[in-house]
Amino acid sequence: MIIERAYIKSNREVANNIWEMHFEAPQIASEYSGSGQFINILVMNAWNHPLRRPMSIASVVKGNISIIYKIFGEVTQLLSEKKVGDEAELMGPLGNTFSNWKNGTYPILVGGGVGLAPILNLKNECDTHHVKYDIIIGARSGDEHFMDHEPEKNIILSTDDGTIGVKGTVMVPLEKMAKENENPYLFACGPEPMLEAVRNFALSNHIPAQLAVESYMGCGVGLCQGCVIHRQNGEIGRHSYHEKYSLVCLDGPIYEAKDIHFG
Amino acid sequence: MIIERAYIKSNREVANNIWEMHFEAPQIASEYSGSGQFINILVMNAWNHPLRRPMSIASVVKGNISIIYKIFGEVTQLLSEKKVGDEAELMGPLGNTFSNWKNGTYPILVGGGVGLAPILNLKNECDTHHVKYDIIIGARSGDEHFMDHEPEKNIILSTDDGTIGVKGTVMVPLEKMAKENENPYLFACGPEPMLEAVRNFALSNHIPAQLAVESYMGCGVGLCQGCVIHRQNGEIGRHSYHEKYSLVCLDGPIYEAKDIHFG
Amino acid sequence: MKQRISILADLRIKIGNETFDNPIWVASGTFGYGTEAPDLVDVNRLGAIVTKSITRQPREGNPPPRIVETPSGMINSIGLANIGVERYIREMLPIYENLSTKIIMNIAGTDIQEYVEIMKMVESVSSVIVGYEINISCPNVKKGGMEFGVDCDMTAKLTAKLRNITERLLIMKLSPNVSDIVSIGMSAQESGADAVSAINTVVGMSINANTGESNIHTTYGGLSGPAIKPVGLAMVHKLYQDLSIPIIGIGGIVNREDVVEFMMAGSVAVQIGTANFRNPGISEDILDTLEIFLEETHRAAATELIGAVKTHS
Amino acid sequence: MKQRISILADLRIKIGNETFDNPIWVASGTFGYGTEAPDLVDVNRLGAIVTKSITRQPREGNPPPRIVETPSGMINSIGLANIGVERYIREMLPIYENLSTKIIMNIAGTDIQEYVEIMKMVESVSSVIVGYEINISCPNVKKGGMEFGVDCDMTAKLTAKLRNITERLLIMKLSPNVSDIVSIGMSAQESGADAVSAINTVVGMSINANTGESNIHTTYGGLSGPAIKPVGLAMVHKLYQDLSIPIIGIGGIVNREDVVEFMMAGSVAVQIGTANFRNPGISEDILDTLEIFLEETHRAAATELIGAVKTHS
Ligand SMILES: Cc1cc2nc3c(=O)[nH]c(=O)nc-3n(C[C@H](O)[C@H](O)[C@H](O)COP(=O)(O)OP(=O)(O)OC[C@H]3O[C@@H](n4cnc5c(N)ncnc54)[C@H](O)[C@@H]3O)c2cc1C
Ligand SMILES: Cc1cc2nc3c(=O)[nH]c(=O)nc-3n(C[C@H](O)[C@H](O)[C@H](O)COP(=O)(O)OP(=O)(O)OC[C@H]3O[C@@H](n4cnc5c(N)ncnc54)[C@H](O)[C@@H]3O)c2cc1C
Ligand SMILES: Cc1cc2nc3c(=O)[nH]c(=O)nc-3n(C[C@H](O)[C@H](O)[C@H](O)COP(=O)(O)O)c2cc1C
Ligand SMILES: Cc1cc2nc3c(=O)[nH]c(=O)nc-3n(C[C@H](O)[C@H](O)[C@H](O)COP(=O)(O)O)c2cc1C
Ligand code: FES
Ligand code: FES
Repeated sequence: MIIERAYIKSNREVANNIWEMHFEAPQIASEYSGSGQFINILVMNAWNHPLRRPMSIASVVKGNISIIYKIFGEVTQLLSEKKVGDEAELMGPLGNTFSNWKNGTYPILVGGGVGLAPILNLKNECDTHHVKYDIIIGARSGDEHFMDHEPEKNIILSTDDGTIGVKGTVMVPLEKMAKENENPYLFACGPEPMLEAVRNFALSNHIPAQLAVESYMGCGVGLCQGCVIHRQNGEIGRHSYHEKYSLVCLDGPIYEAKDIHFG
Repeated sequence: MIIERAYIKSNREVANNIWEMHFEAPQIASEYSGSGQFINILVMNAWNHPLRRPMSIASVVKGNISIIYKIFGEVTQLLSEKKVGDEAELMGPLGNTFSNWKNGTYPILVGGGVGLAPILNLKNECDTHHVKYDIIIGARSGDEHFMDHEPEKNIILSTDDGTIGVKGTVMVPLEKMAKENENPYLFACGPEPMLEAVRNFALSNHIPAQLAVESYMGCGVGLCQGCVIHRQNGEIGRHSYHEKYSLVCLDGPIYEAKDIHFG
Repeated sequence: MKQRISILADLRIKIGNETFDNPIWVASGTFGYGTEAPDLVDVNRLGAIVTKSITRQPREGNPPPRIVETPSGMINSIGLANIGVERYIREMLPIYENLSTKIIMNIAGTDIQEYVEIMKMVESVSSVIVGYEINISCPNVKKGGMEFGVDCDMTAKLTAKLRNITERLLIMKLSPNVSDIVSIGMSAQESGADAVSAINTVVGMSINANTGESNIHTTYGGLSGPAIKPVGLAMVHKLYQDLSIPIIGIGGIVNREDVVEFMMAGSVAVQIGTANFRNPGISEDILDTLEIFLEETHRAAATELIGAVKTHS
Repeated sequence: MKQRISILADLRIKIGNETFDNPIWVASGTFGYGTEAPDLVDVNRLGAIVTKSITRQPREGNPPPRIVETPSGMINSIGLANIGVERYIREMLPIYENLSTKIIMNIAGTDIQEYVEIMKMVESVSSVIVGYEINISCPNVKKGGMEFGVDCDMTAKLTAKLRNITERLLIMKLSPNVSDIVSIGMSAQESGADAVSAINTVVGMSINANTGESNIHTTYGGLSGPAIKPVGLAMVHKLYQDLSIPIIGIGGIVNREDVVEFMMAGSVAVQIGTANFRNPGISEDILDTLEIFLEETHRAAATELIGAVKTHS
């Protein structure tokens, strides 16, 4: 884990209010261990926002790291105003990674909203390792999508309003695809209601699933005890020394669906 | 008095740590009434610095306003990072003006440090009105000067370390020039010790003097009662409803030396 | 002056028998006597103006430096500089006759007698003032002020005395510098206050590391601005749990979200303080955007927000 | 790990019989047990580590959400999640044997008996702890915690009991959520405390205006960070006027200027809290720049700063 001043190599809006940024961050890139990990970004020196902002790593290519982010509040707004050549201070790589996706199961990747970054990252890793998979990306409307709906390549888009791809939530294509494939393993990232739906579906159908969860983080490194999520059973986490809660920054952000619940 | 979003037309370092910025601010320019007035600048939308920053107007030319500023802390630092085409929110014009400089007396203009802006402004007004004057500009060292030492044109520079112009404070040339001219009237702006020296010299030699003072300002418009300076006698100020103190933002920043003291 | 946008939501709020056009007021000491910035604000759009604290005699206030910025806030030690009640009656009340905004007069004193005397003087001459806000929480004067606000008995006694004098709104302004703001608020309620307002400034200090000097002449001053917003919200919410009289929320409000949060915590109205220094017209802007917020969230009335926070436990 | 720059100024400070290498400590609950971020900080450079509050039994802490950012600050309601004194003794003390930094153990309890029991357990096994900081000021637990810190008698009783048990440093950590912090500090001093530390967090609240939900599960939490720096400075300075025992300054410290200001206000040492979350190595950076500051201002020792503020009045 490193703190590294990183050059911003690109910063552009890829869909409505959704941005992609590339950093030159060779040190963090060299410690990176797989999709699911995140960085903790400091955008400005001023202390009006004392805390860093966690962002999933969307890709790591030759010392360069990318993120995909949505403008929520002041800090992501400032991030979007950064220019090529500006700097940001990154802490990372943090957290654990998706696992078991190249062990003979059939990965179904599910991403919603800005929960795209780790899923796209996993998609690329699958491609690199010639692992076959399905991927489903959900959004409220077509303008939030920046990929193409290509069912023939197993890339399924869904929109709440039906403007692109399948109309409805990601659950519609997901339930279908989980049944069509043997040994499905779900990998999901997105807003909490989506994760909860995926979790319920997985548990009741006895399909294994890994969820990339988010929680409000103070430090990202185990100092503040702020980032807890509810544990389902007592057996996860080296770092989380309690039974009821798990520290997302150290023992997450990737959890088996059966190990956690959303309170 | 107006609040106006103004385009930044230029922003450059004119001497060591001293910057000049031009704004396109036609509304404020149209209400401007003379050198000594100031604007109250808001550099960013964030509220970590709740207060605006007062800056003297250094020039007004056809809807454009300039300031000369020194980087002291976070806000002036941010100001220096602004690019041409960026915006800032200006409130102004605020405060009163130098007076009596074209009434047959011989103006001696004295500026020190960043107290240059209103003095340069007055110099230009004297030029425009063909009023003859002397001007003395002091600095700690030569690298803080951005004008030339031209004694033949009555432009005298002084430096504490003697690197440019007269060695010593502005008081050395000032005392000499005040004696050489008839009906001298002093106009001074600069750090408090300089103003205090000018004031003492003026009072003990019965020479009239106007001082442009600074004080910590909360609002610039009379709402906070924060910006007071000590009154010497009870006869100044429409707005300052107290005997002991005067509101610099409304009844200043220009005062007759005899009317105030520095506590 | 700005155009009023079309209104759907009902912005009116009520305290005692008094109805206010909207819940956006300006806080005492941050808006002068209401007449200082006519170019920058249409005061008639404000729900109410709470005027600068008035004492029996005019007060010079404290020596400079009186203010300093701090992270997301500022400290002030003005020391209740004001023109005194006689000039207030003579010069200000006539001006207020011509405003359509409601005026709340803020009163400060060093002992009960002083508060009583000031109020009696105003009661005897004018009907333009709709109510009084009683400053028992100023941290910047040697005597009086906060002494009352940290003591239940003194608060009760003062409130009762003033209640006897006036039928207009009586609002006690509470200090956050106490172990238990609720008990002070209860004392005010039980002694007849129509409402409480909270919070006044938090005691703070600022030092210039380079010169070693205190940045405030009186060493301590009152911290205000966004930095104290969480403190104000907590205190308003605590008061709301136990008091039955309305609470007027104050503390670091700079935009409509802040207003919504203070109302959800239990405020019937709010006061904008430090934010006026950045922009004397900010309350009008906040009012406009609050109307839009209510419409967008399909709320028929601002009062729907009061106490609406959903707590987890 | 960073290179130590050449030192001219003497950074050592003394509390009771204990000498610390420098006045830059890290605050309880913001640095875990001191072992969490080895990549990012050389803990041996710190003046001291104050470890996370330890209770008799392990505590799960409060449900999420536990933290939220506020203007220049944050609110937390961790609820004293900790491993309990038995695991602390078993797992942490051996690690501390190998550190050259001084360890101060922070203890929290719901009644006097709990504090006493914890301290006795540690006293009986270890000499690696140089002292105790007693948390009588946690706003985030239902019982105990702040109850002590707002009451002079309870503070006195607790301090006296603990003083009887230990000869190591006994530091009482004071709450800012009181009408009069000095009287609490005096109670601690008179009952035998070696020092007081101030301040713990300020009670605060945060609401999401869009969802209407409280941003903290327990509704109220503790405000920390630069926003509260002026509050911490004022309280340290007030304590310094009246107490004769050393004061350890806490509250929103993020850079060397903040350290200088807290020392000038009367602190013998300071604790870095929230700033660790942004950068766990920040204390080292502050230490380096503090050394430079002392050299540049021709001060031979950090102790010259203590109480050196020049007030106007
Ligand atoms: C492990 C992890 C990975 C994430 N990856 C991504 C990503 O790839 N792309 C993306 O757009 N977003 C991601 N987020 C969320 C992102 O951190 C927030 O959107 C961001 O912090 C918003 O900051 P803001 O100042 O713009 O908004 P604010 O106005 O501060 O807050 C808006 C919302 O953002 C969330 N938030 C704010 N601060 C934090 C914090 N310190 N920790 C966690 N959440 C916070 C809260 O839910 C808050 O209500 C991730 C969060 C976590 C925990
Ligand atoms: C009427 C007037 C005219 C001025 N004209 C100029 C000018 O032409 N050029 C120039 O460089 N400076 C001028 N100043 C001073 C300028 O306002 C400060 O340098 C600036 O506010 C510093 O802000 P900062 O955030 O960079 O520094 P900070 O770190 O905030 O403060 C550094 C110092 O600046 C001063 N300062 C900070 N905030 C304020 C405030 N709200 N009001 C007054 N002083 C403050 C204080 O002395 C403080 O110690 C003027 C001030 C006044 C009152
Ligand atoms: C410069 C200044 C002067 C103030 N004067 C008074 C006053 O005279 N009477 C009073 O009751 N409150 C006074 N206050 C307190 C405010 O009314 C308000 O309670 C406090 O500033 C918190 O609100 P804010 O954070 O929005 O500023 C003053 C505040 C400031 C900043
Ligand atoms: C997340 C968090 C957890 C804390 N936990 C404790 C604790 O367990 N015991 C304690 O005495 N103080 C605790 N504190 C208070 C800090 O030690 C410190 O007093 C306070 O945060 C103010 O300092 P700061 O503004 O530098 O953060 C905690 C603070 C934070 C932010
Ligand atoms: S974010 Fe601080 S412990 Fe996880
Ligand atoms: S700056 Fe506010 S009254 Fe002058």
